[in-house]
Amino acid sequence: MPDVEIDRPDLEKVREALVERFGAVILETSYAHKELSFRVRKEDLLAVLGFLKTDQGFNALNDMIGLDRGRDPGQSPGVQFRGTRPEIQTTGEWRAEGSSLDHPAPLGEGRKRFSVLYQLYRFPGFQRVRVVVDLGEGEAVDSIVPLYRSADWAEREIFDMFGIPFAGHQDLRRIYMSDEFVGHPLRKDFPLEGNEECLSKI
Amino acid sequence: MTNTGFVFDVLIPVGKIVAVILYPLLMTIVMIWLERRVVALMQKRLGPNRVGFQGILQPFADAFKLFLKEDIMQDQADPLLFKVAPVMVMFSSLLAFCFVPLGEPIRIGTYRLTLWIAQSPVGLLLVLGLSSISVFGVIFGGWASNSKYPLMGALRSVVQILSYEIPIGLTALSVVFFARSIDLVEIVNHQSRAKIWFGFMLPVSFVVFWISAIAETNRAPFDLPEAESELVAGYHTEYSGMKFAFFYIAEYAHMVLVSSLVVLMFFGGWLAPFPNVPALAFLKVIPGFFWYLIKIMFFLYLYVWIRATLPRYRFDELIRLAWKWLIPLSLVNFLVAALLWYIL
Amino acid sequence: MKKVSRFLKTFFLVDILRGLAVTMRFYFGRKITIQYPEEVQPSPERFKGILRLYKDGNGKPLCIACKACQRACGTNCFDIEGVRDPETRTLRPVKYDWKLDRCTFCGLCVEACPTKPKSIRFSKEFRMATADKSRLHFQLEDMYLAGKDLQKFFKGESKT
Amino acid sequence: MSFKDIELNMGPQHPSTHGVLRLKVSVDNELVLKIEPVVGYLHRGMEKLWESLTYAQVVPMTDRLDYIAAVSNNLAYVLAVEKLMGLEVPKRAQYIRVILAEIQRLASHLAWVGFMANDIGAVSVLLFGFEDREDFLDILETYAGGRLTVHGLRVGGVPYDLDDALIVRIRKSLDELPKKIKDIETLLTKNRIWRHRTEGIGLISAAEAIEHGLTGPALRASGVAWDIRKDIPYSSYEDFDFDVPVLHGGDVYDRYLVRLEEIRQSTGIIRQALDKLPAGEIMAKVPRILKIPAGEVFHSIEAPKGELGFYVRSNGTDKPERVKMKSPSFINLQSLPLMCRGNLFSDIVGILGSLDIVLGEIDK
Repeated sequence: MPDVEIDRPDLEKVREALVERFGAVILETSYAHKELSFRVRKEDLLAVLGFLKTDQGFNALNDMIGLDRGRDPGQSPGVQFRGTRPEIQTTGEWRAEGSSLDHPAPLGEGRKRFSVLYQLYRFPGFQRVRVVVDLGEGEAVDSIVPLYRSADWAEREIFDMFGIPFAGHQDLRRIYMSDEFVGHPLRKDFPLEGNEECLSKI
Repeated sequence: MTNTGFVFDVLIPVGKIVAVILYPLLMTIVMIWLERRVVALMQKRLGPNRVGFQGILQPFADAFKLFLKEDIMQDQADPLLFKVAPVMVMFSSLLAFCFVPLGEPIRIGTYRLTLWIAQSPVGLLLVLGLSSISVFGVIFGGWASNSKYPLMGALRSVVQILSYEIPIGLTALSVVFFARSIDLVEIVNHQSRAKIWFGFMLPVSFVVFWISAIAETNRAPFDLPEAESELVAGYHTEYSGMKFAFFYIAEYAHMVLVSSLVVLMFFGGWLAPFPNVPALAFLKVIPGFFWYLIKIMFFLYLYVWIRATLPRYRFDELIRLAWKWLIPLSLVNFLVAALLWYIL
Repeated sequence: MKKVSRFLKTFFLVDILRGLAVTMRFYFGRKITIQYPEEVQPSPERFKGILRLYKDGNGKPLCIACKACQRACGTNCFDIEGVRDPETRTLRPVKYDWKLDRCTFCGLCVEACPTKPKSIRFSKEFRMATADKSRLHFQLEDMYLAGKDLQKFFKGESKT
Repeated sequence: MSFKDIELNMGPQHPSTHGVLRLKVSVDNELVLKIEPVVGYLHRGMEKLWESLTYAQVVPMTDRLDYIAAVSNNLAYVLAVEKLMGLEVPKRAQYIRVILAEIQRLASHLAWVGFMANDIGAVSVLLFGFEDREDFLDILETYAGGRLTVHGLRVGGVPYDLDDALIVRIRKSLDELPKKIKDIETLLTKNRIWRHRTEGIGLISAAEAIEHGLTGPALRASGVAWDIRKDIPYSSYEDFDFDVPVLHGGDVYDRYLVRLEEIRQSTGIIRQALDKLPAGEIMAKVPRILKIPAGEVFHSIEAPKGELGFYVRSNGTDKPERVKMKSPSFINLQSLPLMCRGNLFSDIVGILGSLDIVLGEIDK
């Protein structure tokens, strides 16, 4: 594991404790902009979060963030809408400069497509750490609702927006989109044009 | 049949019937305007001031709009009760006005023109009873809508009116006790003879009666059956057009009725103020009817003033207020009044 | 003692009477209503009314069709084309489509405008209601309309 | 129909759901048995939209999230982007940002007092709260030209300088505020009906509040002294002297008192910032087209409604790869079923109001 310089003693302590307890389970530690983040395998997530909560006192889940790095070229997009044109219609120049939407960067070898970021808080003390889990297409991650109650809606949101299933979540429904909605809007390959045919399915 | 006989036997009764329908409606219209303007002024706004002088025609515009609106009844509603309910509410509050005297009898030659339709020896009881019939209209309306919010509003309304009937009755009793009559005209006459109004003699009775009367008329801060932030519009959520207008007018007519009762029972009806002060005897020049109107207006204003100031009670607090405070208080008050009467 | 005073205060409705006094004070106090059409609230200096193109003192358009506003716009309101004026060797717009219904009044286009004084600016005009949706799409000559002419445009009276 | 278990749909069209929130409520007569918030009626796909906008173009879009407190959204996003760029903002710009953000807090809290009073039934206070708020919105309008969607901040600083006339104007409004607050307090704080309706209602303990991720005034009313302005200062908040009001009741009444006290503290902060306003630049040197090296950053601020954070991830282009907003209302609304346990139907509106949610922020 590449060592990182951490200029905040409180966070350094957290890292030391984690490394001591879990060792190689922590795949990667990064420290940038005074934010500490650990990358773990999805199987170890509950153990790491449980340790952070009970031993290190990170008692609040601040937020959960879903990420999509885009799919490999050649893979078929998840959803196709009626009337979708292959290239995105632009009337001005505003989208021409290569948005990440238009040309999703190909995933590197061994890199998984999705990530879920868990932002934890410590009261009192008010430190934040981030735990990152990488997930491939269709892979499920354990729900952390038993640990942090506030993860309930956050997991539903990520499920809705990215289609990442959370194993063990009691009530995993879409939260923003209607239940009949097809596809997951925040995925990079979600078509931006065309008509959705969800109404005919009711 | 002589000409005068025709006038006295037919025209005047018909005129009174017309008046008893028009008077509450007129007062309602004035009240709606008053409420909207006064609430607005208390909220640092101006309120409706464009239609007619200072917006006085605004209620007519509103009524006109309601008459033109589509009359909607949803399929699930009970058609008979749904239609009966607004009529019932309207009917009960208008009927009660038959027994409300508006002033002293006027002598025209030998004929004594009374400013009421019927003087009943149990007038107060009749008015209270008739005005309570409106709760049936509210229940029918809430139930017949076959909708949840109106049902909850109706349920609240029943419990509220049942609870607040008791303090109203008890405090009215203390007045009756002193006046030795349940006749509204007689109560006023007694105040005229005693030269003191019951409101100053029995202040606790008055306050309890007034609070209960606000609750009885479903007005803020006791407007739970139609609490708009909880129950959308309460029992008349599903009503529209004319039917809604009936509920609306009946509510205001009810307020006018209750204010009339308060004035008659506690503030000497059509009597001019300060009968004991000789220097203010010129006040008697103004006809009693106007004094009566002024006093009613004051209480209608008070309604609006309270509405503009207070938050809304919660259901359980409302019932607690009635059973833990008002009813014991009115009982004690009655006891004290009885003692007072005995000593005097 | 404190309990007694609290009971008395509750019994004599002191809190409620105080509240009534406050509303009664407002009843006689200053009113804040502004009687719009007769009175209009003065707009501040940086008021963001409808976007207008401006001309210089000699009545020549300031716009140089650089498309900076088009690039800056986050909601794709603009569609601009310019041609080079053969005499002055400067670009002049021949097409300047602006869609009011897309505009979010953020002001990024005004900030991006490189001419001095700025060619595109917010006017003080806040009346932008129209019954005709096509009136929300402006073309080059419409962008100079202001005041009564602009209202006529919204009403559909002036032909583009 | 049984009275024992009535299922009520509060919303999406209901007078007191603060927008288009839908609450599925099961009631036994008046008692709340179960309550489930349903959100998503205002979902506009903001996060997707941001992926196709440049960093500067996102700023006005953030106005539309919490439309009661637009500058706070601007500030959170702008600070996150600046943190990612490693940009140092001039001191004067930081102070102006503080002034704007606190004015926005005043506006938001005053509007909240109005909404809340309206929910409880005191309609007049709605008007009073809105009138007082309008004063501060006018200041924002004078500053940036927009009342609600202010677009008052830019990446790298602030667009306009505070001139003397505006400073005088702000001071005048601040001087007038205490009297206005006092009137509202006379109408509400001591009023018996208000206290009946708020005291002991919507209880949540400190432990539960942390467990449910509550932030902002709702958390502070439960007894946790957590204010990002104090604990992780940003934008020069460490320069100012202010108290973080903390109460331990955890009920609606305490949330109301905390917000009122925050109004007073905010006026203090604005006064200090105006007094100490340093001279200098108001914009840092920022390239016309922002291209931010790849990286990820999370920055949160103390918005009027709680902790408002932005996660910004860049991939080296001029457009962000992902911007995620951590909205306080979204997290706070989750604990509504917990707060409503054992309370009456009428209390739902009060408790919902006390959370100070804005649907634009919840649904993004």
